[in-house]
Amino acid sequence: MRISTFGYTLKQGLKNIFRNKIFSLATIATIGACVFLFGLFYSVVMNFQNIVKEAQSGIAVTVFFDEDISDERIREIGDLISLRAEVSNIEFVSADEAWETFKREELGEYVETFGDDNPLDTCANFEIYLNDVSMQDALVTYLESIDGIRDINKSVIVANILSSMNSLISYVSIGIIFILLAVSIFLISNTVAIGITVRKEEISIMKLIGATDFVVRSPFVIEGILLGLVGAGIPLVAIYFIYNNVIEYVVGRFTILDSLLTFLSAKTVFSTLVPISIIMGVGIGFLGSFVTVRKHLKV
Amino acid sequence: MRISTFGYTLKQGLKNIFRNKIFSLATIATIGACVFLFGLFYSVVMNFQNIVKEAQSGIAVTVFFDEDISDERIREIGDLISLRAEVSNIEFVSADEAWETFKREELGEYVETFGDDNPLDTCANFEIYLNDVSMQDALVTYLESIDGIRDINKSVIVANILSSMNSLISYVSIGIIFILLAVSIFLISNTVAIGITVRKEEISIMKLIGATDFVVRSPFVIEGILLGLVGAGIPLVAIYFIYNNVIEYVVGRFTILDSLLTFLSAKTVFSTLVPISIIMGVGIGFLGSFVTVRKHLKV
Amino acid sequence: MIILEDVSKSYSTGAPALNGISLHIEPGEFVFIVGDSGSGKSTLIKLLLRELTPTSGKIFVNKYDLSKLKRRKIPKFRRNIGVVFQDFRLLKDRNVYENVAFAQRVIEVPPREMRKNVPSMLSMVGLAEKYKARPRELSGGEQQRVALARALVNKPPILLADEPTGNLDPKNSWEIMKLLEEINKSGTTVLVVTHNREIVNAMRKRVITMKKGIIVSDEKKGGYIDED
Amino acid sequence: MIILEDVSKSYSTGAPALNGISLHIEPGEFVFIVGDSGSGKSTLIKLLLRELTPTSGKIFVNKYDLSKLKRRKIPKFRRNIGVVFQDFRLLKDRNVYENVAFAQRVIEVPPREMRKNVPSMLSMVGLAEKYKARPRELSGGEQQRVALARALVNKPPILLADEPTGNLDPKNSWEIMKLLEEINKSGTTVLVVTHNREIVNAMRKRVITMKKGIIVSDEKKGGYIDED
Ligand SMILES: Nc1ncnc2c1ncn2[C@@H]1O[C@H](COP(=O)(O)OP(=O)(O)OP(=O)(O)O)[C@@H](O)[C@H]1O
Ligand SMILES: Nc1ncnc2c1ncn2[C@@H]1O[C@H](COP(=O)(O)OP(=O)(O)OP(=O)(O)O)[C@@H](O)[C@H]1O
Ligand SMILES: [Mg+2]
Ligand SMILES: [Mg+2]
Repeated sequence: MRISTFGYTLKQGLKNIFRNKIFSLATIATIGACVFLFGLFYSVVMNFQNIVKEAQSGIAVTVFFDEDISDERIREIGDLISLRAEVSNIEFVSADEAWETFKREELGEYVETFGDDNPLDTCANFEIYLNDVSMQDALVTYLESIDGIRDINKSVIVANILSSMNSLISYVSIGIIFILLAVSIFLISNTVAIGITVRKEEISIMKLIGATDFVVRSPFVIEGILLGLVGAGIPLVAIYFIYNNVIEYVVGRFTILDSLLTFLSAKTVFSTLVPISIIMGVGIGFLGSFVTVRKHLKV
Repeated sequence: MRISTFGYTLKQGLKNIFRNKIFSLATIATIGACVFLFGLFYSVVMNFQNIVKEAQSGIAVTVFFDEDISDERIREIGDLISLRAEVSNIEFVSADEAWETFKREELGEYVETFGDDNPLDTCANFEIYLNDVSMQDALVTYLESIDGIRDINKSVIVANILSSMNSLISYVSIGIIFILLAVSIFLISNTVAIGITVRKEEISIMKLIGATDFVVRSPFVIEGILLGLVGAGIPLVAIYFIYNNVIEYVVGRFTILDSLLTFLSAKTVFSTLVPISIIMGVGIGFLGSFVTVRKHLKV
Repeated sequence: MIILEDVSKSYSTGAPALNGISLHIEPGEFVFIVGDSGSGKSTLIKLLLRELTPTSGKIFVNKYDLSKLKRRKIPKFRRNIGVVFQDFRLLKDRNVYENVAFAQRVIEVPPREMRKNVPSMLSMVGLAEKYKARPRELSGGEQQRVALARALVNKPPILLADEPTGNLDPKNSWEIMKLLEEINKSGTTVLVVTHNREIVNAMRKRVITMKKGIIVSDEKKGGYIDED
Repeated sequence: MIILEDVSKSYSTGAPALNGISLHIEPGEFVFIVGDSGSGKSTLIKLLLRELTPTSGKIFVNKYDLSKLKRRKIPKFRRNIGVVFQDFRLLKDRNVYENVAFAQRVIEVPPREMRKNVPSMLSMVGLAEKYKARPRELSGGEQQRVALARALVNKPPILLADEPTGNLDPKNSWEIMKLLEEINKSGTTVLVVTHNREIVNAMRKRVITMKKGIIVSDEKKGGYIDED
């Protein structure tokens, strides 16, 4: 290919965009809408997963000791536990601390009906935080084999709920994102297909004059890639602003939820969202024009 | 308009669909994809709101009485409270019942450190369930004015979290559904616009032969309505099956969540989803063709 | 029937296509319009159909003052005019029968009559057998005859034909011209744009010659004027 | 240069458009193809360009056996042929200059030469001033001349022209025919489909007459054959 031909091809690709304004706008709009929806749900889903993960990290397995245990042995047990892979953090809680926490968190209104004694004087314990709630059972099995442990409190229900929620949300997210991707690809190729059908005549004329498939196709492919790029870029910018504002608004408006919900920074979300969207836009723009032009090249 | 002309118009509308197969498929696909996404999120959002609403209905305001109160007065107070509009249900809990519940729900592992006495012997109370958690403050103000009430336990945090969650979800849902609707309308009119631009020439020829706007436009409008109807119908059927299967799967797979999550029946969701979708499909099909044809009628 | 008073038409680009044309055509006349390529003949036809509006000047067709014609009234006005476009303008995705029948549907001819008129018109232009073909399945000349059939099927009071025989062989061209002459005899005002010197010279009708947007000659029983 | 051996072509509908045509055209010949509307002239041209493939028979053009031509090789084959289509087939959204230049780009003419060739070709067909116009801003005859300029600009060894003067006035038509004759004299094999009896009779070239898909006459220095 001559350099002049290459330059011409590039120029034609750009010109095509302005020649078929309605079609170009429609394509950009379609790609834009799809990337927009995709990005929106991707952000929501990422945050959802993050919130559940944060909630999980607050769940602890509590270990109570035999009544006649020595401080020495307690320390030994603590060392053993912290060596386990599934343990992220371990904390010793003395009997007095346990009673204070219990009074504060559980008794509430009823606290005045108890005296000044500590009814929990045998309740010194370890609070063990896990890397992943689903690994709780493995840890408990191990703990049960350790000498000197009287009882293990494993908050089965909350742990199970959280781990179920986690996988449910993962499934639903993957499902939704997959559906969105499929719908997007479908819609975009649709738009590209109609657009190129309109130019079927143009393609056949070029071929009859003796142009090769490559020469006919190149401007369309370049056009597709450019439209994909613009179509993916606009909604990304939009989502960036929306994302920051919505989070600011939610944090400001629902202060009560603030402690429960930890939102991801825009940077974290966009570090994966941007490449996925750009690849999606450009890839579909490229493939869409490449495939649909081919259909009309057989002249 | 002659009857023969009317029949012809109808027939042309139908024929147009088959004449421009790519365009018809593209339109149906676009409307279908949009209604599909819309329906999907509508179902998810409806269920979400329902779950939060169910959770709210489990929240109670607890009322404790003066220590020297008569049973007579307790009954009087109970009658007064049940007359309030915001109250959905009121339950009397005796001191013994309170202690049993407390032992079961709050003490858990620690229960054995308490004796057989009931430390809560002054804790007979009313549990008052509300129609709407956000009305709690109004009720509490009223309760404080009643004679013979020692203390009111209003579970501020959970109530606030739930009511915040409720309005957050409402906002997000309305936002998402609004965005989806806007994107749908945009995409569909886009497709219709490209399709009709292709037929610009056809429209101008008809007008030059002396056809009125009405005659030129009618087949396009009929075509638009039919495409809208088909485009909305297909995803509704798809969502119906997906919905039932997904709920069945979730309930079966995540038994632990079953007690927490109450799903709406397909019938409940579809009683509003179907009319909205059909109106959306047909309305956009109608408006899309009506408006875009007009642009080309000025010949 | 057709009156032009000092009509000019400029497109957005280039020199004016028509430059101060005045013209009277009586009801029942048969007029040839000839002239160089690009001299404004098609522009004139488009103005008479009100596909275009003049930049200046007044046009009256069939007693309608086109400058005062409301948009709503245009379809009714056009129903009195049969047109053959230079580029045919057939409805691409309808067959030959439907293309011709469409003109009848526009004036709401009862279906029974339509089913007689259309085939008889098609056989008059020699396309009786091709009634089921789509325009793109026809040869150039066949398409041109479909366009002619569509213009004639309503027996309009005015016929505007822009180069109706450009893609036809001499024999076919002559037959078409005879057909137009016949229709003219039954009362239709006929305007034919043509490059066919043989036919213009043989038929001895009124000939209007255009050049660069003006009328350079207008002769009763005229002939094709050659410059060289 | 061009050889047809017992070539037939049937479209999916209707009678065969070509019915056992055999034909030899030597390099450097100038041939008119005439015949009734629908007799298969355009079909023949389309077969020679390999826009269509014959139902049966063999076609050789410029030493290529079209039945054995690989899809990949078609563009190269077509670059030796200049074509004027009956319906012009201009690129609608490019201007006159770009339409003509496109043929040059296809054979990768250096830009510097192209910037000389295209304007000189446009002024040869009398469209030097219209180089910026889009096809729809041109009159019928102007479009036809753009199509001709595009076919000629590469100085191809073979020229196929389907009705290249159908929308042109007699003077313009003559000028175009003189141009084709000149190009023929410089070595190009020229095939012209036409209905212009005057020109065919005056030029005394080889004339092939078709009727209903067969060749009914083939005369050196012939004329237009009238049945009546
Ligand atoms: N839409 C347009 N925009 C700009 N210029 C135009 C347009 N249509 C026609 N013209 C120009 O106006 C002039 C007259 O065009 P018109 O089509 O009336 O010519 P004509 O007499 O019909 O020619 P022909 O015999 O070749 O068909 C031409 O020079 C043409 O280039
Ligand atoms: N795509 C097609 N499908 C079916 N029939 C066709 C098709 N193209 C042409 N025909 C038919 O084949 C016959 C020959 O057509 P062709 O275009 O070769 O005629 P032609 O000699 O060029 O006529 P004209 O002088 O009118 O252009 C005609 O009867 C036409 O109706
Ligand atoms: Mg013209
Ligand atoms: Mg032909």
